[in-house]
Amino acid sequence: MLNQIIFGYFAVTMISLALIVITRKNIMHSIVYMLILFFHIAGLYLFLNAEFLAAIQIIVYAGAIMVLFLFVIMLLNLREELRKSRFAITWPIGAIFVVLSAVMIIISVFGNRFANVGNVKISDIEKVGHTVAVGKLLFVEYLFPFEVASLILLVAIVGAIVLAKKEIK
Amino acid sequence: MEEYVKIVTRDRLYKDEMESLMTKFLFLEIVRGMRLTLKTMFKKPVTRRYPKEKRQAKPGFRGLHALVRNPETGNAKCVGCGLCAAMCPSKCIYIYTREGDNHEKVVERYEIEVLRCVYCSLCVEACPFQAIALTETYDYAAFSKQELFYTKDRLLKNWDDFMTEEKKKRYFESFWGPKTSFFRENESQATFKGKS
Amino acid sequence: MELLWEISIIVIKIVVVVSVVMFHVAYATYFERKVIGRMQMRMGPKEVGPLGILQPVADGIKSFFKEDIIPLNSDKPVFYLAPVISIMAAMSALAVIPFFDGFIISNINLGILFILAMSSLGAYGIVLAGWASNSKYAFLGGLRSAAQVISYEVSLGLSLVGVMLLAGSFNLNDIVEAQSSSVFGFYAIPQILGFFVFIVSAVAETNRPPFDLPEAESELVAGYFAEYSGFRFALFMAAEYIGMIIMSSLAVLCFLGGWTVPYYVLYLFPFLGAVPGVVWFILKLYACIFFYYWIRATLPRFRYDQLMALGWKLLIPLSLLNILITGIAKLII
Amino acid sequence: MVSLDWYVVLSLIIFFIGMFGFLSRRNIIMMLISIELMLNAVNISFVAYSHYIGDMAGHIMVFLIIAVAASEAAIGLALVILMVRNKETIFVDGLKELKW
Repeated sequence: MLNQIIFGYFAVTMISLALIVITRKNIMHSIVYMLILFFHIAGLYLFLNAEFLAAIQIIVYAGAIMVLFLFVIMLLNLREELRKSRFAITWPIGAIFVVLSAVMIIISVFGNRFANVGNVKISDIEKVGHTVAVGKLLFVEYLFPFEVASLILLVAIVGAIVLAKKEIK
Repeated sequence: MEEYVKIVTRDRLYKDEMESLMTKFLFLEIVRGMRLTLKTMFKKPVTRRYPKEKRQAKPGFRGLHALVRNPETGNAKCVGCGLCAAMCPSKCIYIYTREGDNHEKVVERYEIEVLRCVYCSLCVEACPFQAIALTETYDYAAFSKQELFYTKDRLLKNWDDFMTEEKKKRYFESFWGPKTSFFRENESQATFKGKS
Repeated sequence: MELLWEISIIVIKIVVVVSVVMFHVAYATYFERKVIGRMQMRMGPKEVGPLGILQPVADGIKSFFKEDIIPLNSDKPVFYLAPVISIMAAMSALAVIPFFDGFIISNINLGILFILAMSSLGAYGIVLAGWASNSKYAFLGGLRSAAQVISYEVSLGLSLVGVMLLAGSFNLNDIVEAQSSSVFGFYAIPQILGFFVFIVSAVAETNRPPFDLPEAESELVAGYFAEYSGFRFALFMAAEYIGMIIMSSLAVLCFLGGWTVPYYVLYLFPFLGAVPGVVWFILKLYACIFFYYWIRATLPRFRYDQLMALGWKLLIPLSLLNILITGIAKLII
Repeated sequence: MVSLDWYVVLSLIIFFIGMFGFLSRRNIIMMLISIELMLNAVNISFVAYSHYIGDMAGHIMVFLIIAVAASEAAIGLALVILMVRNKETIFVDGLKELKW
């Protein structure tokens, strides 16, 4: 019962926060709501026994990515969005597209249920700690994707600098 | 010139390359600064806590005005010649005189508006009788303008309060006595020199 | 019933920690003014109470009763929210700090990560305050703070990786235990490089001088809280000092051995074993806080490009080098 | 016990809200935020599946997705800066020409 109440709170709050985020005129407000949404997502991860991911969620998403958004918005200091309308004129087309893909994805998700069940139990994770469990898996079985991810980050660093740097005359 | 430039450049600070490198890598300059601040922490503070411990004014300080009291008559030495008022650049001295019973000049009112005074002490220099003085008092702040408007009685009281015997003597001997012997010898006569 | 008992114990712990920390925050301001005053050959606060000991109380009362001014064209909800975010981020990091053996509000396995997350959230308070005030000074302060926090968080996190490698845990309790059983008794010696990087980035992360560019008095008036007054201003100040206490206790726990004393010191002076752990913790904490004040009194403020260059070109490579050395050493031993 | 379906439904709803935001907002920073929303929705479903199936692979995927999201945000915001520098607007309506 307690589980259901907690989940219900998280679900309702997250959906309403997501709706608020995409409908704000002022980007700054939308980022503040997004921050609260990230906290709720981290809470949901804790609920699902993924502490390390919850910490990463807050450190990377809330602490780095959203601060980067804030920084860019402040750097550009644009106030014109307050005068313009929220959505593009073509928003009904977007809504129709969303509904269509929703139907498609829901059919595919709930039509085919997974067959193979893994052998990792929650008690196993809790015994060694989530960080250790993720770390062992990441550096043994998924080492190659991990290295690729680091390469992507390197490319992103170089790309961001190349794109945003002013040309030196 | 060449020598001067060499002194202010950086490489004179260190004996050789090695020392310069060490300074850079071990942040020796920062360490030196930190040592200095730590040392000053244990020195005696130089602060004077003003309202509690007042500083003795230096001799010759020009502070609050006072009218000199004649020790024989117990009245002000001032004869109401008006020289001080004439010399005052900020026009803050007001003198009102009348004719007395024996056809002498009586100083009825002698007022100084202290807020306008610039403490030039021209009045002291102008006075042929040394009848006005600037005491060494400096803390006489007040809450209203009225309190800083000094009448004759208050100026005489200033003399009694702030000019004790020894101070009085030193004051007139060393600093604010009129410098010309002319005035000193003819105490009975006041002459108006005018602005020259 | 057992649940109720546990909850009440946690509540009591929270009340104790918050009140003790707020008391220390109040007296950290007094300590700062005294220390910096003496270093500049002044006296510091001396009028309120004997030796000015009641000065923080007077400051608190004054800031509480001052008028709360809100700029006309500010973004009001965000303006109200910003100091609250700031103080909340600072306070919630207190939950995972063990003050002495066994006294911790919540003993989670991700102690260090939690503190890093909360310290990065502190930037939101600053940035949003700068943006919502609708003032040029505050805006520039917020902008600088955003860039500074993003840059220095990286080196702050990386400098602690060496400690995590040596201790093999994120849990602050385990880290202290691991230190007391290590060769030197504390990690500041084997992790000297990491300790250096940590000190510099912690000073930058808490926006303290000489890295106080977001609130540079001489160029930006007061930076991001230029428009704040009264109680909200006090909240920002409290958040800054709590941030200092958090960073100092992180340094104490991760590098200086927490509440323990190295075994060789105990061997030389056996009577020191009778001193309770919390006393050691507070002594080390105040030594760190004193260091904050000491460099504030000594060093001039960095220029902005110098700050960025220091962060990206010196501290991050140094901390990466530290991780490399620590990893190799761990592998060999 | 909350069943897995609820988590999947929650994640889908948030995903479609993000998708709608991406398709209908004109502000390019809002579009980037919508993408973050979609990525987070996917993360939720990964963690939920992982928890219920008993396989840690989902957690690893979330880890990698967060890394990709970080690089996406960096590149996207660099593009925003470039766009504002050239077009002086953050609305996608401003990008009308095919070539400039």
